Amino acid sequence: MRIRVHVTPRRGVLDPQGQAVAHGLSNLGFSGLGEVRVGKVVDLELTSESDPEAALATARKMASQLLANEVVEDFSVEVLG
Amino acid sequence: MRIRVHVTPRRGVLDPQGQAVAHGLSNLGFSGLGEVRVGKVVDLELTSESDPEAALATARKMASQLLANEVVEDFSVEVLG
Amino acid sequence: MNPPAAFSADPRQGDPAITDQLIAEHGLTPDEYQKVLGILGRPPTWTELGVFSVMWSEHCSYKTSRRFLKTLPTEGERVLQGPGENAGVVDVGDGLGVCFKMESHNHPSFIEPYQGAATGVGGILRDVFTMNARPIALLNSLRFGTPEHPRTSYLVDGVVDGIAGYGNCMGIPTVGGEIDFNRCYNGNILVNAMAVGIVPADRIFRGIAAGPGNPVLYVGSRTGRDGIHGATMASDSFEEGGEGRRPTVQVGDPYTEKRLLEACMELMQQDAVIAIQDMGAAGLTSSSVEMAGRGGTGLVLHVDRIPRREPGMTPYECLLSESQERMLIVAAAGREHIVEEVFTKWDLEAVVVGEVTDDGCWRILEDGQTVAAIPVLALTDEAPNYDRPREKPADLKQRQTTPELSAHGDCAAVLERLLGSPGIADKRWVYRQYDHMVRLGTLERPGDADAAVLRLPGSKRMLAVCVDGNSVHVKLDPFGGAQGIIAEACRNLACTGAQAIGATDCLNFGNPERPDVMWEFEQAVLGLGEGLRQAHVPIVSGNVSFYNETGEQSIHPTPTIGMVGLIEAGVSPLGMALPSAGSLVLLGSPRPVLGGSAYARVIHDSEQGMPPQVYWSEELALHQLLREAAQRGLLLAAHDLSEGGLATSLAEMLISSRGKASGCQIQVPCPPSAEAVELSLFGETHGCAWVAVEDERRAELLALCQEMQCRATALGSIGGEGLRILDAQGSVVLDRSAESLRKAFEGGFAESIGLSPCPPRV
Amino acid sequence: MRFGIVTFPGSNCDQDAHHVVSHVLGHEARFIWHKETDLEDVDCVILPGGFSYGDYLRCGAIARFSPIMDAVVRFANEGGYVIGICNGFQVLTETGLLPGVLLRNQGLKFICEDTRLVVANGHSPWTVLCPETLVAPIAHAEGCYFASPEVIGQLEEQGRVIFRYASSRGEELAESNPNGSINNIAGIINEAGNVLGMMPHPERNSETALGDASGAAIFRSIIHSFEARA
Ligand SMILES: Nc1ncnc2c1ncn2[C@@H]1O[C@H](COP(=O)(O)OP(=O)(O)O)[C@@H](O)[C@H]1O
Ligand SMILES: [Mg+2]
Repeated sequence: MRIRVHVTPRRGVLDPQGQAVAHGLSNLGFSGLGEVRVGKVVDLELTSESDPEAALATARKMASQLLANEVVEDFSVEVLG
Repeated sequence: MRIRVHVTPRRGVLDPQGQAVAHGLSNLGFSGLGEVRVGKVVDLELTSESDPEAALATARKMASQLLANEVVEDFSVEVLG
Repeated sequence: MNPPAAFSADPRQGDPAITDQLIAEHGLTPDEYQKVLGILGRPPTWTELGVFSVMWSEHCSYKTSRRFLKTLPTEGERVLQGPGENAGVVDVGDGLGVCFKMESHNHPSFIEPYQGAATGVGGILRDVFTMNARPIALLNSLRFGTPEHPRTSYLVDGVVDGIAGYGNCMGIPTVGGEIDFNRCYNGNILVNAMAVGIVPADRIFRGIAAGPGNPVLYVGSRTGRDGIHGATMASDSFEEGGEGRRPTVQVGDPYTEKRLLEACMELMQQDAVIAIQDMGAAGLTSSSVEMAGRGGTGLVLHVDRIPRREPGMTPYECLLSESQERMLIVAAAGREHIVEEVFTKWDLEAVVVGEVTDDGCWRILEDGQTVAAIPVLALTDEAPNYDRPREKPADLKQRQTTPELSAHGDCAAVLERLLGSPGIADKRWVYRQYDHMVRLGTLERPGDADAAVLRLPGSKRMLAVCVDGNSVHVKLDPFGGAQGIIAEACRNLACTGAQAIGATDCLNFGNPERPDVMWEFEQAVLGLGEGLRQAHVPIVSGNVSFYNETGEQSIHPTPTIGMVGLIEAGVSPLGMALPSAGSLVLLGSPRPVLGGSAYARVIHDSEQGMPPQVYWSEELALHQLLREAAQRGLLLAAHDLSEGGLATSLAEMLISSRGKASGCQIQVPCPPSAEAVELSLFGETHGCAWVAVEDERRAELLALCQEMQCRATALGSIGGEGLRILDAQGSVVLDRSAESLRKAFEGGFAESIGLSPCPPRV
Repeated sequence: MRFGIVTFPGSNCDQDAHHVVSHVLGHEARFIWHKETDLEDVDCVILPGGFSYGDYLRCGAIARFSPIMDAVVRFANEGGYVIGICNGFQVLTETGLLPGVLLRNQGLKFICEDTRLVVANGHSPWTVLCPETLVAPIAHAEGCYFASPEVIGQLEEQGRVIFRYASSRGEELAESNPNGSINNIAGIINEAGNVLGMMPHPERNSETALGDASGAAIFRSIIHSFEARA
């Protein structure tokens, strides 16, 4: 079962990478750009889980223990199929 | 309109970060872990676009010009609403 | 050698048929293919075709350059290992050798600047630590297109980031380098990286596969499909649709390389390793072939045992993959468990994949079936060796015609433009991204001296290292310009107080099938050889990169040199920063010319005329004097005259004093015409350096100069406000505040390339 | 005093730290492999700089789960001295021995340069012998200290901000902040004061041969504090 975990900077936390991307895009001539936030996506293959709920629960544990630092990051999990 | 861009390492391209994460998770006692791939997620607010198709087209342009390096990365875009 | 017919191999199911087109796609000429048939006595299998293709590529076989490289001096009392091994080694006393090499990663860096540059650093590091040398420093030489070219800022940013990303993570300081910009690199940048390491002189490990029956181990990262045909690509020009070759880019993993480094260093403490070599270009193939070639042995590899990253890889792919962070080891029979233990400790794989044999055959088995069997010598010594046609370029006369340059008229404005031009400007934007302090050895940091100076662990002596190149000078006068590079490198070392003891080269040229390019190549190599012989410096390692061109545009001939020097114990290495007071003495006899100078290029957009020539006896007298004076503690600062001439060098010394010196004043003995003044201030010359000396010791210095037959002229003093230059009559020809010069110098790099500037120094 | 320097896979300033405490300062020191689990024989643990686990995912995030870290947490909770330098600081925040996180530098680039520190609290065990300002070589891409306003308030109130980036005259200016850290924070301690995390590398300026030796004051302080305590 493949699970996707999104890890994104929390509201209110500085995101210099997002700012740099916004800046880079506007340098390239893109306009009408609001906020840009840059996060991580982790795709996991969970070979031993076949139940989606159980797989999501495992992924959530992985995210809160390692993949995200909840002081500054939020995470969400989804089944990729 | 909010757009999400995923930028992930291409198939076949080495993903040292994914390997390190897999190693870290197995150190933590998670088992049954197959491949792990780590990529970026960029959330963009496109203030001037209201048509989803046009917004996605713009995001695709942004991705291929700046957000992704297509030599080693693939990207996909979706509307976040 | 056994008769060829003894070696048979079977095509695999699904192998493509060997057609003329397939042969051509592998870069083999019809003649070369005939040679393959003669060697094997049968058509090659697809796997074998791939192997011949990479081993006979320019990159691996040196088939064009070999006859010229032979003319370089490679011997000397200190040489412990000359060219031919993974890296060269020079004796530095105290039972230690310094091991170093430079290598290009030009094509990959143009395609993917971050990964190309990063894996260039990774590759050159492996060359050094594979010899049991602990890497202590990295340097690099970079060439980009014009600052305003639309891709330049992206490429500069990516290349610097890649070098930093790899070197910093490895914990090896990047201590020096050089960067220049020229339109000839718009479509083909150069990324040359150099690594320096320290090895116990009696424990140098080599890649000589000896002892039939000894096991061959594969260690490090797994093999993926990365960079297949990288070696042939490096031997190919960039065609306009060259982007189609993209999938060959390799991704570096410095974290794995760091563990590989530590594991190898730990393993080489023990008596388990017979031979070791990194897998660089042409990966498993070239490393195993070269080890067997040096050992005069054969080798059998079971390709099915190779650790892989992806399913379904063919022997062809496994053998030609250029996945990074891998090594091949020949262990002493019965001791392979030691290798396995050490690598397991570092979470790395070590797998026995074959053994050394005595039949001179390089044999590849897949599940017991022979898929390739080639005489080792056919891939090494018997590779093609070409004497390509050479012809003086038709426009050489015109290149060398002295340009008519009218005086600019405002020397201060000229100086500021030179200081702000990206080739001369402060490179802090670059080197602050490199960890240049880790390992606690950096005594002279980047930007502070003409060469980086390092502590030598295990010795009281110190090491000075630099890289140099000037492709405009070489373009205008290949023989003289190449000598100039040697002179400048030795001089940069001497300015810190060091004696040059060894060199490495990286020869970046255009298409060797063009007779004018070949002529430039020959002349440049002869010039390097002449310079090295004059200076008594041996070349112990090097690299050739041909086919640096896009469409019709060849790059300038760009040989770069990395040089290593020794500073004796007790000497304080010299930097270039002016002290707060003292006298300024110009050492040497300036013979300024404008041909190929920064002044001609930046102010007049001219790249024409004869560049400065080297007068070796004067040049060497200068170096000797600098060392002697440094040893006696006579000097407070030294900086050679190079790009931008006398005024630029002095301005750099003033700026790098960071306020310690408020200013300085010199009087230059030149006639009062504007042309003459600009020539003497900005013209370029070899054989000269500025030094600062305490007023009370000036006479002592001048006496020493006389004794050592080095011309010296006391031209001025430190103090006052800003830089003031007077002509022979005493009229002020240049007067600028230090602050204004500093601004031009510090802002110039990022500004001209359009990079975000770094904040001021604290 | 006996120092223990933890080597994680990817640590690269472990040798440097060892050199300074043993050869420059003349104390005992040993390397502790990250798979060890015992700290009985050491008086101060150094978590050195480098790129543990390649700094992949987040700096220090994977190293935190190395076997030795349980022992380090216990050691710290029992009052043992622990200093995390650069990557070591990141490991300490990931472990929770120190609050907050170290984010990507505001300018996004890796920076290797001498900065200046002002000692914001000269009474901690790590700073008793420190002069008012120190030279401070930094070398990091993720050194921007961040924590919630409440945590920052607490740190400030309790005097747990030990070092701040400053000008050569000791002024805490925005221009002297190299990475965007809140309140120019360069180093903090835990409540008990026995655990220090700092981004600059004091081992890089502990010898005059390298241009400046003011960083050695931090090691001298902890040696002094240890001997005073004993
Ligand atoms: N690519 C680079 N990497 C690291 N340091 C560099 C690089 N380019 C220049 N430097 C450093 O900047 C300083 C000035 O370089 P350069 O202008 O080439 O000096 P010079 O003309 O005296 O040889 C030197 O200390 C050099 O080592
Ligand atoms: Mg120079």
